[in-house]
Parts: sequence; structure tokens; C-alpha cells
Amino acid sequence: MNLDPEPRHVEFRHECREWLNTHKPTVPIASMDTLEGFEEHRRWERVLFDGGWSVPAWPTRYGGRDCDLIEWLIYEEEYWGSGAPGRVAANGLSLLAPTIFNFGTSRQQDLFLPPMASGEHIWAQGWSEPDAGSDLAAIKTTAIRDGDHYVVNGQKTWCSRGAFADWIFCLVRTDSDSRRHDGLTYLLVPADTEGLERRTIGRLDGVPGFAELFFNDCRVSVDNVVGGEGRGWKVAMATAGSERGLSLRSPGRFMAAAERLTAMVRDMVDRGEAVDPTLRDEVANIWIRTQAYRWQTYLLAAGLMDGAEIGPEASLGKVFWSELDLELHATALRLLGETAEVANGNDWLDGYVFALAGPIYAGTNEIQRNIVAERVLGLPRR
Amino acid sequence: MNLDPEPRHVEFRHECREWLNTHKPTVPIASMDTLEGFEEHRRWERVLFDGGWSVPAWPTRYGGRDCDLIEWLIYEEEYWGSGAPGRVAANGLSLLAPTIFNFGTSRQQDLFLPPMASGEHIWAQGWSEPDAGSDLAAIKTTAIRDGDHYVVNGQKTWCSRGAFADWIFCLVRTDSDSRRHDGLTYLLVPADTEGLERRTIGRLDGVPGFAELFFNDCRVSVDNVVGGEGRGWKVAMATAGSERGLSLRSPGRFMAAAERLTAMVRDMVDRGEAVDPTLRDEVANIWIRTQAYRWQTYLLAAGLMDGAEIGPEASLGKVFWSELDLELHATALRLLGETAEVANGNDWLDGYVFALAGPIYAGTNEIQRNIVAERVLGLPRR
Amino acid sequence: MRFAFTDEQAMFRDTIRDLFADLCPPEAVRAYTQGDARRVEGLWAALAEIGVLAALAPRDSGGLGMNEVDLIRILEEAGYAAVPEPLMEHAAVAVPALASAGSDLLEPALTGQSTVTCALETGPVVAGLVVDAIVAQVGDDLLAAVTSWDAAPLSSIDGSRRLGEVTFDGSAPLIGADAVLASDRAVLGTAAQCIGVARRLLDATVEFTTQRHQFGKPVGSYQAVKHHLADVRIGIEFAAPLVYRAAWSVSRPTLGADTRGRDVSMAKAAASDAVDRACRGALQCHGAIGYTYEYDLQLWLKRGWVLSAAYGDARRHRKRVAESLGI
Amino acid sequence: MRFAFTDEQAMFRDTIRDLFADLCPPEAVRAYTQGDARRVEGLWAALAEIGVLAALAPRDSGGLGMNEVDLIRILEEAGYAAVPEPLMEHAAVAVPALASAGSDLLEPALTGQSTVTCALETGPVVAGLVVDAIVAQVGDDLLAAVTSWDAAPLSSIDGSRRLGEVTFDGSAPLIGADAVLASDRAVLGTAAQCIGVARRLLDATVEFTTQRHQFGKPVGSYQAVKHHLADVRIGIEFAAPLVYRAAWSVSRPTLGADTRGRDVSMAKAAASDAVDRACRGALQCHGAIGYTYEYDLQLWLKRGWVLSAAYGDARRHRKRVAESLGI
Repeated sequence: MNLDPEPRHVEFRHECREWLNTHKPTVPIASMDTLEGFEEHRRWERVLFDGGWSVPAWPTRYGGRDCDLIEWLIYEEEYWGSGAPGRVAANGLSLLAPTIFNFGTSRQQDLFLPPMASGEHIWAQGWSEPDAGSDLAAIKTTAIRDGDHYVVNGQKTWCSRGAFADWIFCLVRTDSDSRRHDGLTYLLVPADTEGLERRTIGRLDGVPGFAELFFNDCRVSVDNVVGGEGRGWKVAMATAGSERGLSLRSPGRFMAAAERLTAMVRDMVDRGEAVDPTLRDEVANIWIRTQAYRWQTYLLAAGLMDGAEIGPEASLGKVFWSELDLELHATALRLLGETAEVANGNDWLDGYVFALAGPIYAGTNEIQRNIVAERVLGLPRR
Repeated sequence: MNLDPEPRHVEFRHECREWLNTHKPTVPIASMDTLEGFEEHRRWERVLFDGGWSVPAWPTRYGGRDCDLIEWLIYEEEYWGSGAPGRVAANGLSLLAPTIFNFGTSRQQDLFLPPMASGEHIWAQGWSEPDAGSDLAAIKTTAIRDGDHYVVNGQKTWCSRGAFADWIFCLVRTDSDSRRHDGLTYLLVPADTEGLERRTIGRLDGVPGFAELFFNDCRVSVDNVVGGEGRGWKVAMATAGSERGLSLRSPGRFMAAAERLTAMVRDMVDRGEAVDPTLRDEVANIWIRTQAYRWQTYLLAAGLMDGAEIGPEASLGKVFWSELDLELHATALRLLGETAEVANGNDWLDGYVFALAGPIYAGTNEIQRNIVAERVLGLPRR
Repeated sequence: MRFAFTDEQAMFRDTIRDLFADLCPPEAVRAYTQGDARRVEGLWAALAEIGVLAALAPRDSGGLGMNEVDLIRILEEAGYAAVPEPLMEHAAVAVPALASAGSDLLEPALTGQSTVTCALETGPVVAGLVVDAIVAQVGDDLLAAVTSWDAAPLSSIDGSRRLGEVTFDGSAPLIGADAVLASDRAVLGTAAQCIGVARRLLDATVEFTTQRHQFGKPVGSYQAVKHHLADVRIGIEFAAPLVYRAAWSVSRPTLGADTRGRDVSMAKAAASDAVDRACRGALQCHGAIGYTYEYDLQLWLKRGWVLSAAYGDARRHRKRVAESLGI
Repeated sequence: MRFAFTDEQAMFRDTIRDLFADLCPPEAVRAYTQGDARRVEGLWAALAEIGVLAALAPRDSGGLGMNEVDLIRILEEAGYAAVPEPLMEHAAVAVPALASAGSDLLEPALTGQSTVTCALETGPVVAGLVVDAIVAQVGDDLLAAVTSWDAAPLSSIDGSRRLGEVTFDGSAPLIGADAVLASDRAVLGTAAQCIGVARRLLDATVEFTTQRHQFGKPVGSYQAVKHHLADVRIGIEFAAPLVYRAAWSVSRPTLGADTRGRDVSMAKAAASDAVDRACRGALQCHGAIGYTYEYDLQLWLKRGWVLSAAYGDARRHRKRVAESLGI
């Protein structure tokens, strides 16, 4: 065990911090859930890419820096600590990219990874359906082979970024007689495919956070299958692992939020405002839990770098960070007291609404706890 | 709605308080889980009976005062507030008596109720078995008819007061071919029946809080069946209702404990000791929840006096008081800090160990929450 | 000693419940909340007509001479229906204050010609953009009847709040009403609405999880969902009696302000906790659909959030209870 | 930057784990706890033999020259086995203190001829009735090596504590060791034991609920039980890394006492919460059988309760963290 940062890490952290402070937007940019904000965020992705800070963990030939896991965690800490904008490319980078690296053909890798890294292609996930949420295997959307194309029909929903994305990575049923996990295929669909209609869905506060997608006889090339026809479930579950795990929500994001929270309390103290001691206790607890997530991740990273695999243990993290995020923002709102409800320029409220979805998406926390109990602890399924 | 106490209630409360203060033991008596303490507690039951304060809610002909529900709640508040000893007769009074009043023959009522009220007969419950805990219907103990007797064979466990009780009220299987809820019978068994062996079981701290009972060809008169052969489940469930509900744990007990808790904090404040504000918040919350249980009970009482029945709603109370009791004592121990572990004369520790059983006995709180969900809210069983 | 509502009180409650269902369905709440409608069509007049607005004014000043116990279930129903107008501020706080002061603002408030809100805390004023008058606390425990003010609009997570940053000059006449009592009435009325919101969230979630299937079973048949909702039910079961009890205490002028204040704070602490738990459970058991703006659940979720904090959150009121217990 | 234990550390841990399983099975813990045995037969000698007692003394004073990172998993295993002797106080606190002071009490402590506990807080002293010497805090941050004292026995809910109300006169020689560091070591060592106790409670409960059937199904197949135990597992998963990290911090003399103290307090706060949750979950999922004195679970339940509070409970350490964060 050696927790002293190596010189190269110190240097890496410094370089990253410097670059972000120099290049990050000086004024806040519009929400990525508006067309205008979406394009502003896309431009920021390009700036990151040109600076070599879009996908540091990727191989250099795809615009990355071949960072190891430790460096990537440092990068995440610096990225979120800098207050730079959210990543409109996040779904592609954390959910799709691992799949393409693991299951994609070299042609698909060359075709899809560079534009994903540069922000030229922003991706949305097309998995959930009105009747296939937690029960993903209930997917009904069909993709019937017709020559060198599939004809896709059906409906997808809860697609973050779906309103303006350029591409959708979907799970579809290529064998219409199949049931449950069989006969599913992982298919990449251009958002401008003829017959594909989108309708935005507002989140609690009305912000159009997702889209519904309606597929009407959409023709999609068979070249866009990842991992082979009928192998979609296996391919998707590999992504689901990373969705629950590190790549979607790294500790850096929560460390930055916990820093803002403690700073808020310090400011109140400096302004001579009374801070309820029970809230001070809660804030300390939030800070401790954030550090717990950080160090659990570094422990996990050392294991992964020694060749361990991240399996059902990913569910431990998903429950932990999603409930930490929720309580972190709830604590901030309690500190704001009766003015917490005022939306004008209230980032904590926006963050709270976002955090409320955490225990639901990427597999509800009820499902995650089942996974922990059955596959980590080995309790009987029935 | 009228929450002003009526003059007769003021008078009743006053009379009750006076009597208890005059007659309650001046020195603490030994634990009822020791033979010596058991007999001391039995003598106290007799004192209560002679004073007319053993079973105030019973008809006068059985030694009661025909109290209505409101008066009984006042009595309970005064009883626990006075610091009088625990009731060694509690199991009989709160679990068996309602059954005998509802299902017993007049002969059984005349035979069993007076000695129960006077402490001459102390009763223990013989329901649970090693493999029939939450799943009570899995009872294996058999009682096979032989002339005007049953021959009882089997094992019962978790019998509070079982070590020294004079009588046991049992659930037994009178039809050995029957399964689950059918073929069970509610049977009253003298503890001195030949072939009945008892073994004490220590609770967490070693105090012999329960007994195991072993029945070897015990002959029990058919006159001791309550509610008819084979109707045991129906009869028992009526008791289970009262076990979870009011009669077992009335608000008075928790109000007295909450008073002691707040008094402890006041003393700390008076002694100039620092009280952690988060604990002050917890104590206030405990006090509020105790009052909530009190007023929910008075609301319930008004309904019952208007002829309403207490059904699955009893499960709401069982979850609430058992978890309140646990947190009340846990808070007290947190206030004691590192000396909380010292057992010498530490009533809070003793109370904590007792409270730990609350979420388990009388149907675990998991079972209770199922009942609330399925029978109060009407959620689908499967 | 009888802790129960009279048949008259129950009937009054049922009548108002039906009236809300008629005149204030989710579409009306949504229209008001989104600013598409300035008021809920016909609701205020109907409430005046049936006497809700005048409930807490004595008969000799044109009111119904009812008390807080009569009104408490009505306010609970207002929460259940997510009534978006400042009914509580008007009927439970402003009217009795104006009545006790013999203010000439009372009469139009009773007839429903005017809508009056209250400003008893620092910070934005509920319906400050909508009302005709404001009963405002000035200084430590004085009330003023404010009829002219400037209000800068503030958007709330719950659009129905119509918040205004209100400023007015010293010309507003002081009225000789008890500001502490007014504040206790607002806390009590908010607690009652919290209970109603929590009940609605629970009913909606029980219905949804009974219909919605995943893995071939109703979502509501999973033990985790059952226990979430059982806990919501338990929270309501043991908070509501404290609210009713506090209503009784507020209705007793003879009762000391300390006891009244403690009873009111116990009620709000428990009601805020109950509605917080209901919001969490309802959203989690609904899943993604409950998270959308298009689905009506959000109307109650947001109302729950704001009312849980309004006029003091659970911890602030526990603090008040702790002080009254001398700990 | 590498947050992992070496193969040597893992092997050392496994060796000790086996040693505890051999020499300190539940029967031995029970015998010591009930006072039937004065010590755990052969355990202390074996721990001296294998070097655990001498781990934190430098080589030049007869120790192994190991550090807290080497020892932390051993203390965790001591919790897992519910080792009833004052191993933590002796090996993790007293030995390094005596070593840095060059005390002549060190040598017998390393060879296991003596057992030394520590008295760093007011209140009863662990194993005060058993040991040969006590490293006691006197005044603000001085340590004394106490060899003669009066101890009035106090019974603990956990009989293995052998608590003594200790009094000694001023003749005990002061030793030039850092009392704050000693205290941080005790907090850290207790946190590690909490993790071990929590792991054992979880393992025992998973095993029991897999075997035990009710309603024709294993108890562990019910979602409520699954979620109780998943939460126990999550608590451990995210507390243990803070303990290992704090061990590193304590092992770095160059590190400031503030950072060290905060890391140690974060570890204890998380470990206390984790073991509290484990105690609740284990007892509730066992049901009545887990509540009995005859069944071994109680040995770990009680250890969990006392260690959760020992050397400061979660809230006391959160308070220390809050202060270090300037909030």
C-alpha cells in the first residue's frame, strides 16, 4: 500500500487542472436539454477533444492518452472540481464506448469512436420501453432482417439526450418468436433514420430531460449490429456493469458536490448565520461517505489493475452513490430552509431533481439490492 | 371532539395514582425471571387484586371495575408512570383473557378468570415451536383424543414466564393428518401435568427470559379446549390481534419511558454536562412519537367505543411501538456514551435488551409490514 | 374525553372533498400551476358559498363561528386535492386575524370577493402575486393589514405557489391580532395539508403498483414495494392524530401559548416527516413514470416538498418541542 | 499510488485468521466471556510467538518493525473471531507507546510474558482486572506506565471486557510518548475490529437464513431479508476502505496530526455505523434464536455494541470531522 501520489500523478493532476482552468467556459452555458445548450455543450466536447482531455482513458489513436485507471480517477476529480460543464457525450462515453471496445469490430471502432470522442456524434441510449423498465428482457421493439437491413418497429422511452442526439444505441428483438433474453440484438441507429420520430418527456421540473422514440419501419444497416445478432443481452449486460459502476458516476463528481456543500456551511458560519448542529452532523456524514466512495473506488481500481473483473459488486456502488447523491442534495436544501423551493438560480434544487432519478435509472436500487443479496452474498433466489 | 378530561376521569386518575403511590413496593423487587422474583411479582399481583387495581377493565364479578377503554388507558398511564413493577400476569391478562372472554364457556370463565386476576394462576404462552415461528401454522405438537383427555406430544419454545408459570395456553394439532391452519386446537395445559418438562432459555444477557416446554404423553382434559376442537387458528388469531394491539403494549408504558429519558437529559443539562444537540433532537423526536402513539390510541379507542373492530390495523401499532421502544432505549444508551455497556444497575441497558425482542415477537415486523401492505392497503399478495 | 370528529364534521369534510374533486381536478391544478389559468375556475366562489372561507370568523361578524377542529379535515382535503390557491393562508390565518381585529378587510374576505394571504416569515410570500391583501407580521408579534405592496415574482419548484418577494411601506395599519397565534395557525394548517398530500401520494402509488406489472407480477406484490408503502402508511397513521390534537389545542383560547405551540410543533414535525417519506416512497415505487412532468404525481410530490419545509421543517419544530421540554 | 495490501500482508492475515480459528473458537470466547477461563488457552503465547504482539515495535528494540497497515487486517480478524483478550490495547497502543518511550515494560510485552492494556479515556478500563500493566493517559496528553493500581470490577454487557474502575497514585512514571497518537491508534484499532465483527455477523446471518425455512421457503429468499443483508454488506463495503486508509495515515509520522485525526475519525464513524447496522440486521434476520444466550450470535452482537461506542461513537467522530472541515 502506498497512498503517496507518484510524481507522474502529481504532474498529471497539475496539467489537467491547469488546462481546465484555462479552457473551461467562463460563463455558465445553457442546459444541455435545450437545443441551444445541447450545441454549446457539443462545442465544449470539441474543445476538450482538441485539448486531448475528452477521453483520456482511451488509446491515443482514438484521441485519448492511454491513461490508467488511477489517472482517470484523478482526471474525474479535477474535471468535476473545476466546475466545468456536464458531459453531453456521457452516455456514449460511459455506456456505449466500453461495449464497442469489447464487442465492436475494428471497423466499428474506427467508424464510431473518433466522432464520439470529438462530440461530432452525441449518443443516446434506447433500451427502456413503456413495459420494459426494470424488466428489460420484456423488450418488444422488433428488428426484422430484410436483405442487408433490419426493419425496426416499436417504441423506446426514457432516452436521456434522446431529443437531440445524433445516434441511438438500442436493444431490439431480431427474432420476433423469441422471448425474454433470447433473440435480442444490440443495434446502432442513426437518429435521422427515416421513420424515426422523437417526442420529448419533461422531468419533474418540466425540463425536457428525456425523449420517447417511435420507430416506424426504420431501415438500419446490418453493419450496425454490435456483438452479433441475438447476442444483445450478453453485450448489453457488460454495459450495464459499467453503467452501475465506475464509468457512469465516478467519486470526483460527488467529492466536488460535497466540497460545495461544506463551503456553503463555512460561508454561513462566516456570515454569522446559525447552522443547526444536526445539519452540521449530516454534512460531516455526507463528506465522510463521499470519501468512503472515493477510497472504495481506489481499492477497486487496484484490484482491476491486477486483473480482477468488476461483477455484481458494481451494484454495491450504484446503491451507495445514488443514495449519497440524493441525501447530499436533500441536506443542501434543508440548509437553504424555506427558500429551498425558489428555483431562480438554485443549482441545489436542480441537482436534487436530477439526484431523485438516481435510485431509479440503470436498474432501480431494489433490483440492485436483489443482485447484492443473490449474487454477492449468495442468498437463495427463491 | 372534546379532549378536556371529564371530572370522573380526573377523579379516576387521581384515585389510581394515590393508590399506586401508597401500595407500590418501596424497594425494587427481583427480576420476574428468577424464582424468587417471580413469587415477589405474584404477591404484587395479589396486592393489586385486593386493591381492585389488577384488572380494572374486567367486569366487577371477576374482580374488575368495568372500566371503559379510556379509563383503562388512563390506568395504564398511571401504572407505568408510578414506576410500579412489571406485570408477571401480563401474558395471561393481555393474550389469554380476551380469548376466554370471547370464546370460553361460562364455566371456563368462572374457572380461569378469577385466579388469573389474583395472580394465583400465572399463565405462559405455548404457541411457537422450533420450526414454527413466524410460520405459526407449521405447528407440529399433537394432541390426540383418548376418551375425555388429549395426549399431548411435542415441543414448544420462546415461552415467556414459561419457567415458573402455573398454566400454559397452547396451540396444538388435534388432527394429526391435518395441515397448516386446519386441525389446530386452543388448549389450556396445567404446568404440573405429568410428562411436561421445562428448560429455561437465556436471553441475550443470560437472563432466563423464556422456557422450552417438552410434552411427553401429557394427558389434558378435553374440558380445557377453548373455542372448540379444530377451531384453534381462528381463536388464536383473535388473540394475535390483541397481542399486536393495545392490550399488550399501551402508550402509558412508552410515555413513562420517554419521561425518564427527557428527565435524564434535563439532569445532564442541570449538571452542566454537554448534551450533543443531535441527541437532543433525537430525544425530542422520541417524545413526539410517544405522544403520537398516545393520540393515535385515543383516536382508535373512540372508534372502538363506537363499535368499530380492530383488524389488521393492529399491525400498524405493533411496528410503531416496537421500533419506538428500540430507538428510545438506543438513544438513552447513546446519551450514556461509553459507560452504556456497564451493566451494574443500568436499567436502560436492561430495557434495551428487552426492546430488541420487540420487532421479533408477536409476529416479526416484516410479517407485520406484509399485513399492512396486503390487508390494510390492499396490495396484491402475489 | 372523546377524540373523534362529529358526524357534522365528517359530512362537511365529505362535501368539500366532493367539491374539490368536481371543481379542482388535476387538470385544474395543472392549469393554475403552469400559469395557464389565473385562478381555479369557480372554486373560490364555491368555497365562499359553502362557508369554508368564513368558517373561522364568529357569527356576529358574518362568519360561521366554526373552530380549527371543524376546519382541519378541510385543509387536509385541500392537500389531498392539491388545491393550488392560498386557501389555508386565507381561511385559517387571515380571516380569524382580521375578524379578531374587526378589520374592514374581513367582509370581502368572507364573501370571497377578496383573497388574502399571510406573510409571517421572512422570505417570499405565497400567492403574493395573486391576492388582494396580505396579513403581514411586522416586528416581533404585531400584524398589519397590507393592501398595497410591490411584489417581485419568484419561481418555485411548485408553480402553484405564485411566490412574490413582497415589499410594503409603513402605512399599512396595524391590527390588534396575536401574531404568535397566527403563526401557530399557519403551522397547523400546513401540517394538515401535508397529511392530505401524503394520503394522496399513497393512494396513487397503491393504485399504480397494483396495475403495473414487471417480471410477470404486479410491482405491488414485491415485498420491497410493500414495505416502502407500509412505512408510508405508518407515517401517516401516527402523524394525523397529532395534527387533529393540535387543532383542538389551537381552538382552545384558554390553553397556554406554550402548550399550544408545542402541540402545533409536534404536529408539524410528524406531518413533515410523514409527507417526506410519502414523497420518497411514491416516486421510488412509481419509477421513471412518476418522475415525468406529464404524469400527475409530480403535482403532489412538489407540493409535499414545499409544504414539508413551509413554516418550519421537522427539525425546526423538534427544536421548539425540545425547548418546551426543557432539554 | 496503490491502495492494496501486499501478498505478505495477505498471507500474514490468513495465518492469523487460521490461528484464531484454531485457538479462539466460539467455545473459547464463551469460556472467557463467562469467566470460566482466565485467559484463552495458548492464544497469547501463540500471538507472541508469531510476532503479532511485537509487530509495532521497531526491530532495534526487539520488535518486527511493522506498521499499522501490516496490523490492521489482524485486528479486523480479531473482531471476526471475537477475540476476547485486550489484543488491540496491547499490540496496537501499548507496545508502540512503550517502545517509543524506551520503557523497560516493553520487553515482557513483546515476548507475551505480560499483557498491557491502555486507559486513554475517563471511565472503566478494558481488561483492567486481567493485565500486568496499563499505559494510562494523565493530564492532557501525557502517558504514564502504571504497574500498580486498584481496580473495582464492573460487569459489562460483554463479559469479555473484564472492566475495572481503575485508580492509581502519582508514582507511576511518565513516559515520553504521544498520547494523541496513542488515542488515534486505539480509535483505529477499534474501527478495524468493528469491521471484523460486522463481517462475521453478516456471514453467520447469510448462512442461517439460507438454512432456515419458514412458509416452505428459505428465510433468506424473502426480499425484506435480502435487502436488510444487502444494506449490511454495503455498510461494510464502504467503511472498510476508510479504515485501511486511516491505517496508512497513522503509519506516516510525517503526516500532520490534524489529517491523521480526521482520517481516523472518518474510519471510526463509518465502522461504528456499519457494525450497528450489522447488529440490527443480524438479530432481526435470525429472529428469536439469535436473541438467546445459548446461540453464539450474541457473542458478536455484544462485541459490536460495545466496540461501536468504544473510544467514541459515530457522532462523536463526525463532530471531530466537522471541526476539521471548519464547519
